[in-house]
Amino acid sequence: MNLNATFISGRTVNQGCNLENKTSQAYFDAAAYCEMNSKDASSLGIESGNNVKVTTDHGSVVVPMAICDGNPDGLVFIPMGPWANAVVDPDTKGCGMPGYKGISAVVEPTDEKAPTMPELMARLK
Amino acid sequence: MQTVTLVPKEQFKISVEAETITPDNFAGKSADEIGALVAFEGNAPRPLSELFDIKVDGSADAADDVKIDINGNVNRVKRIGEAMTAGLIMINGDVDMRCGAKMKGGTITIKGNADSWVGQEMTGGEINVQGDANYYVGAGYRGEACGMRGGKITVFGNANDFVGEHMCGGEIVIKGNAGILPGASNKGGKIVIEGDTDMPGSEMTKGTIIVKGTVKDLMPVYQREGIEAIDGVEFTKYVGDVVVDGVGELFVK
Amino acid sequence: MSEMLIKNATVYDPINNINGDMMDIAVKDGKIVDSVSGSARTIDAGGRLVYPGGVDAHTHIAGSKVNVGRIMRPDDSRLNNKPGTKVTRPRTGYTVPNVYSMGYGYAEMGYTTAFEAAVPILKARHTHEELEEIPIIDKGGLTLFGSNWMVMDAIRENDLDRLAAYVAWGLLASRGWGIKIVNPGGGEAWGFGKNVSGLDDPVPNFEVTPRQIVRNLAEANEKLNLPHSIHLHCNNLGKPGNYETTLATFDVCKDIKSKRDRQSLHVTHVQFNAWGGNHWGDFESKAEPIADYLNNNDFLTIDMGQLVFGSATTMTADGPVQYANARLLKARWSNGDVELEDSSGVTPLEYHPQSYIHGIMWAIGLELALLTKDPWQVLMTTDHPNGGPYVNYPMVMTMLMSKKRREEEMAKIAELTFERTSIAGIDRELDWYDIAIKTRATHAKVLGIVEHGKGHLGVGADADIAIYDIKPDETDATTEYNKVEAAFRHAAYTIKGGEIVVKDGEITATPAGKTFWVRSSAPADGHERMMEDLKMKFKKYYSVNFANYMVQDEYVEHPYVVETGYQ
Amino acid sequence: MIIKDVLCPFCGCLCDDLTVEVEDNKVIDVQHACKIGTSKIKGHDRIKAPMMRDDKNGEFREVSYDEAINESAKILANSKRPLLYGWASGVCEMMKKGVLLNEEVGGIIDNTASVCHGPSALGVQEKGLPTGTLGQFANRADLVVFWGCNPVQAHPRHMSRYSVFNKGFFAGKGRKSRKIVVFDVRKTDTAEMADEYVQVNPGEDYMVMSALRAIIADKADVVPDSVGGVPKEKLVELGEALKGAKFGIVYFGMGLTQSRGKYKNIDNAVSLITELNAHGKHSIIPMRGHYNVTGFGQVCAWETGFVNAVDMSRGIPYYNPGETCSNDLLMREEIDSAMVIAGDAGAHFPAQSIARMGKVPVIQVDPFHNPTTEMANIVIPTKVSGVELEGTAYRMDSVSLRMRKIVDVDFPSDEEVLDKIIAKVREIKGASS
Repeated sequence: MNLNATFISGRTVNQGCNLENKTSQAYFDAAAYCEMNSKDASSLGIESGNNVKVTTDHGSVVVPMAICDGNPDGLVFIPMGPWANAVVDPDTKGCGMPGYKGISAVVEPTDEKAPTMPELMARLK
Repeated sequence: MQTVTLVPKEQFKISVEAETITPDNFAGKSADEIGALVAFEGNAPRPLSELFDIKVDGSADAADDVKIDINGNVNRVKRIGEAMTAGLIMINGDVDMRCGAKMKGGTITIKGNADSWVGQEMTGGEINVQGDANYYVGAGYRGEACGMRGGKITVFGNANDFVGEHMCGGEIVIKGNAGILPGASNKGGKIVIEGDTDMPGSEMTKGTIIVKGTVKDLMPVYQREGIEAIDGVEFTKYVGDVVVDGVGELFVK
Repeated sequence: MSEMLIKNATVYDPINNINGDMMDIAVKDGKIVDSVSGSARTIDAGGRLVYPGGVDAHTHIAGSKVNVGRIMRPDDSRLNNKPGTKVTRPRTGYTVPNVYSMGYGYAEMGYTTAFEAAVPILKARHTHEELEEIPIIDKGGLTLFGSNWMVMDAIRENDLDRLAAYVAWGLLASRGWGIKIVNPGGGEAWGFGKNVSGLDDPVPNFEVTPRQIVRNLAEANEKLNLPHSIHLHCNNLGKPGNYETTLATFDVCKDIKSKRDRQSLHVTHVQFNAWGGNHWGDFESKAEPIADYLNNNDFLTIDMGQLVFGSATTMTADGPVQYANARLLKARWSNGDVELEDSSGVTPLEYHPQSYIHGIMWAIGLELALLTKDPWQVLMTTDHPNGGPYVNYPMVMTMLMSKKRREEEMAKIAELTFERTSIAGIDRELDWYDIAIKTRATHAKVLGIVEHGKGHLGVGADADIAIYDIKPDETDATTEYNKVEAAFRHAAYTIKGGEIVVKDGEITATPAGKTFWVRSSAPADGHERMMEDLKMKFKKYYSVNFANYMVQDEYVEHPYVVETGYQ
Repeated sequence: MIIKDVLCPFCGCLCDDLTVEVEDNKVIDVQHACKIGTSKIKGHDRIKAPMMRDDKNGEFREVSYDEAINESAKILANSKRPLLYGWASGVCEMMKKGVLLNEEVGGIIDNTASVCHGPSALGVQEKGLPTGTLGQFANRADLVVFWGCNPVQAHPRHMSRYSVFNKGFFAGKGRKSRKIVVFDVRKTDTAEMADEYVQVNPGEDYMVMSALRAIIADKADVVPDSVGGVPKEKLVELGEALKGAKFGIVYFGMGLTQSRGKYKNIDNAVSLITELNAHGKHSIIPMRGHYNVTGFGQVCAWETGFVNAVDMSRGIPYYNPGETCSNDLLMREEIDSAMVIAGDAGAHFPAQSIARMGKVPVIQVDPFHNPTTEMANIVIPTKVSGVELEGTAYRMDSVSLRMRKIVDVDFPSDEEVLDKIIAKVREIKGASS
């Protein structure tokens, strides 16, 4: 049971509030989730707070799911931050800017735990 | 005839800027003299002799009688052949950015892949990329009115986005696919894409783009002008970009 | 500080009526003095040409517009690049050089002072940040008032004291030197994409005319007894036929009297405002009627705004003209409206000798300088970088000095130029003394900085001195113009405040220059009414708070403050 | 103590009307700020002292400032291709020192715009930028377009101070004086309050703009029935609305700079605005993120001629995004050290880029522990600019203002740390030459 989606990231108020508080639970709560609309969520058979695994050509990450009915079908959103970065496209397309928006992704329900910020970073060392 | 063979002594990690590697600079020089020419490894000036094994066979009075063979991987050596006027460079491997930038004449053949800006602002000569080319084939520098003005670039593999951006003359042939927005803002010249591409010819005022494969998205700014045959093959001809009162010709199979 | 003696100098110092005399110049503690002790450092000029340090009264060297030019033109910033040395920072740019190159470039030509010609008050902090970073030269800025709501409201309500009080406050807020007016009223009209068409076309929503703006600001200028006159960029710049507006604008200030020994009106880059014809097809020079006017009136001065072929970056507070330019040339266009105050635009372009329009523009600048009899009335500028970059001043100097040099240039220029201008028939060739006037003396006089030590070499003046590698008595500038140009491009010595900053064309030291600004007192009741209006405007219409608006002292680290006041 | 007219050191709005109450050198109340600004000024746990470690997986040990600074200087001075990244959360005074340090070490200096509005600069280089100050838009705009930006979340006071709800001289009725249009790929909170929401397919903004340009140029006949997911009749309607506006303003965000086409989206948007000026007055402005990310571009441009991504390895500035931006360099694995200052690469670069930063020595200069700290070898804590330090910042519309100091702390400023590193680098380089 998978959702073929387009992934984007972006800012939110809460992510902003915790930009200088990134070791906190509040930052985790603000930046580690994946939004999709209710229709997509029910197609995956999941509810708010259930973990999903988002996978792109560039990596995968596990985060809790949140409902946002402003998203059209098949559009998923993770706030900018280390969780989103696990799946964004690092190719700068010749102009310096990696691909943070409009990336093909597959979203699936999972029992895996969402990593903390230090756990995510530890993977990269 | 003078043949200069360069073999990189190591796989460079930090990019090396070696605009000194041209037939013009090598003509008539001994291996020692060539070895004394300087390239920059990051911020560190390095004589070519520290970076390459250099062998010279024969001698030449002028660049057009010089052939440079680069044997090995120079995918971290930028600006090879910059502003060269004549002669031949054969790269038996991959090459880094801005290969053949501002080239005026002669030939560069790259057996492997070329990184971005191959043939940047070139005005003459020929570049053949037997593998793939990355972004901005034959494009310009930021803010300049013109990219490539003359000469010919052939990519036998695929090319990435922005082929021939701001092109004012010359010819680019991509045998494989090209990324998005080939020929953006071009003012002349000819681009042939034998494979697929996306959004060609945006803001084209003059020039020709021929796409033999599929155009994923056609820019919504082109006037359809009917069917025309090129070398016996029928294409749909479009004229535009109408937004810039363009008279560029876009042929799509 | 040390002493210095420049011996055997062939000196041209028009302010002090010195015309090629062989003399010594003594310097102590950064000033010109009568004599120095025997231990003074001696430079033997060996009969070479010595001028006071050059002064540029109208140039665009710092602030928002200039930086917009840099940001939008990496193609320009890749030109003229030089690595740093033991004393210099790396240099970039031709039409929009980086701050370092800006200062070094002036100093290399023997220039020691330059005034930024357009400072919006709201963005003055930025201007000063850049001015402080420009090494060596002394600087100042002219503050924009010509489309300002405070100004127009006071004029409409006929409250000249309130207007004068606002000007005084605006100069303080911007740490400015004088009143700049650009396309009076046009900047406000441009707020809704419109323009004013001439002196009597009321500004939409404000119901004052450009004529009233010019007249009232000129009167306020004299009420405050400011060192400089109003500095005016006329309406209709860049339009064929605009010379009529220009002449009519001159008349607006004809009877304004100044207590100071200076003009009561300076009209800038008149090359762009001396255009005849009704459209580009019959475009022609109208330099002659402008020069005639100057020859018959001494209350005004102008500067050339000479065109130099090649790359330019046009930048002006005249927003609408820049849009028109950009559309005509299909060029890049940046616009920069400043709330309640003014507008601006930046457009890169290329002047081609084979375009008769550009040819005619080239001719007009020279005609203005050569047809106007009194050299003190026409300042040499290129309106950097609008007519072309200031680094071309030496070439312009040779064009003024040599008919042969002009003819050499004319050979490259479109034929039609010579039917539509009188340049081919002008024989006048300026001499060393005239050039000293046109490149330093009259600039300093027009700005009102002679008494502050600029533009001359009299005792008490700042020791800003240029020694050029040329012997006037052995050099015929009318034929040896290449030699002259080379000498002016790279001064043998530039001495700034008594310190050698250039030797043999190379930068040797980079002291910080000072920034001139004016603190003026204002009529008390006018000030009170003005503050009431100003605070209301901040509360309702400005996007920044009153308390955060004015340029703080931290931004003018090397101030030179001139006190003046309400008369 | 009550401090008035305080500037907010969070986003590009650079609100300058905050009132902060301080007692015993502690912030106890912040008025007028948004939730984010309040949070920033009230402060968070910070790094207490300089720290170092040899192994990125090892534990940090506390060291003196001198030791951390000297070690940092040694790393940078001995690097062939050091990257100096960040610079957005500082004041202009420290940025000037950054440019100087980059000259000294022959590295690359790049700021957070590289992953934010860097492509906007590339668009400006193609076409220019018809813009103005925020008050100009506040006083005049009757048509407000938000394209690929979401100020409700990212710039919370933007709509009340500058763009939507505020009254202006020519917009006396505030919100009612203006028509609000939002282009986005999803119905954001900003879209929720718009008069018109135009949903564009992800990555197809560029074509939508071209279609609008054709329509405005009276060449609608070439436009197909639907572009980028927007029906032609809708586009024609929008074209009329744009043409009919007395003063239109487009605010745009990373929905354009980070999606397909990147700078080409900005290029096209600028052309759209330029062409619309033949009808009414129109302006466009990027919604800048950090409170002084604009300032870095300004400082870098006047110092070097280029806006960011300046490579000094050859002794003269060279700029070419795609080649000299942080992620270009990281993905090519060609840097041999990095300093991250006043910006958090760790939190905002793709994982692959960060993994590559993990392979070289990393120096962090920042008040706070963040993902970059996890990758750092040396950490140097400094003052929080705009709270503990005064200095210059540029608002998103390039208006510069002076940040106020609210409380005193013992930490050194970024500028002081940079000064010391520069002095040490000069000493090392001087000794070796």
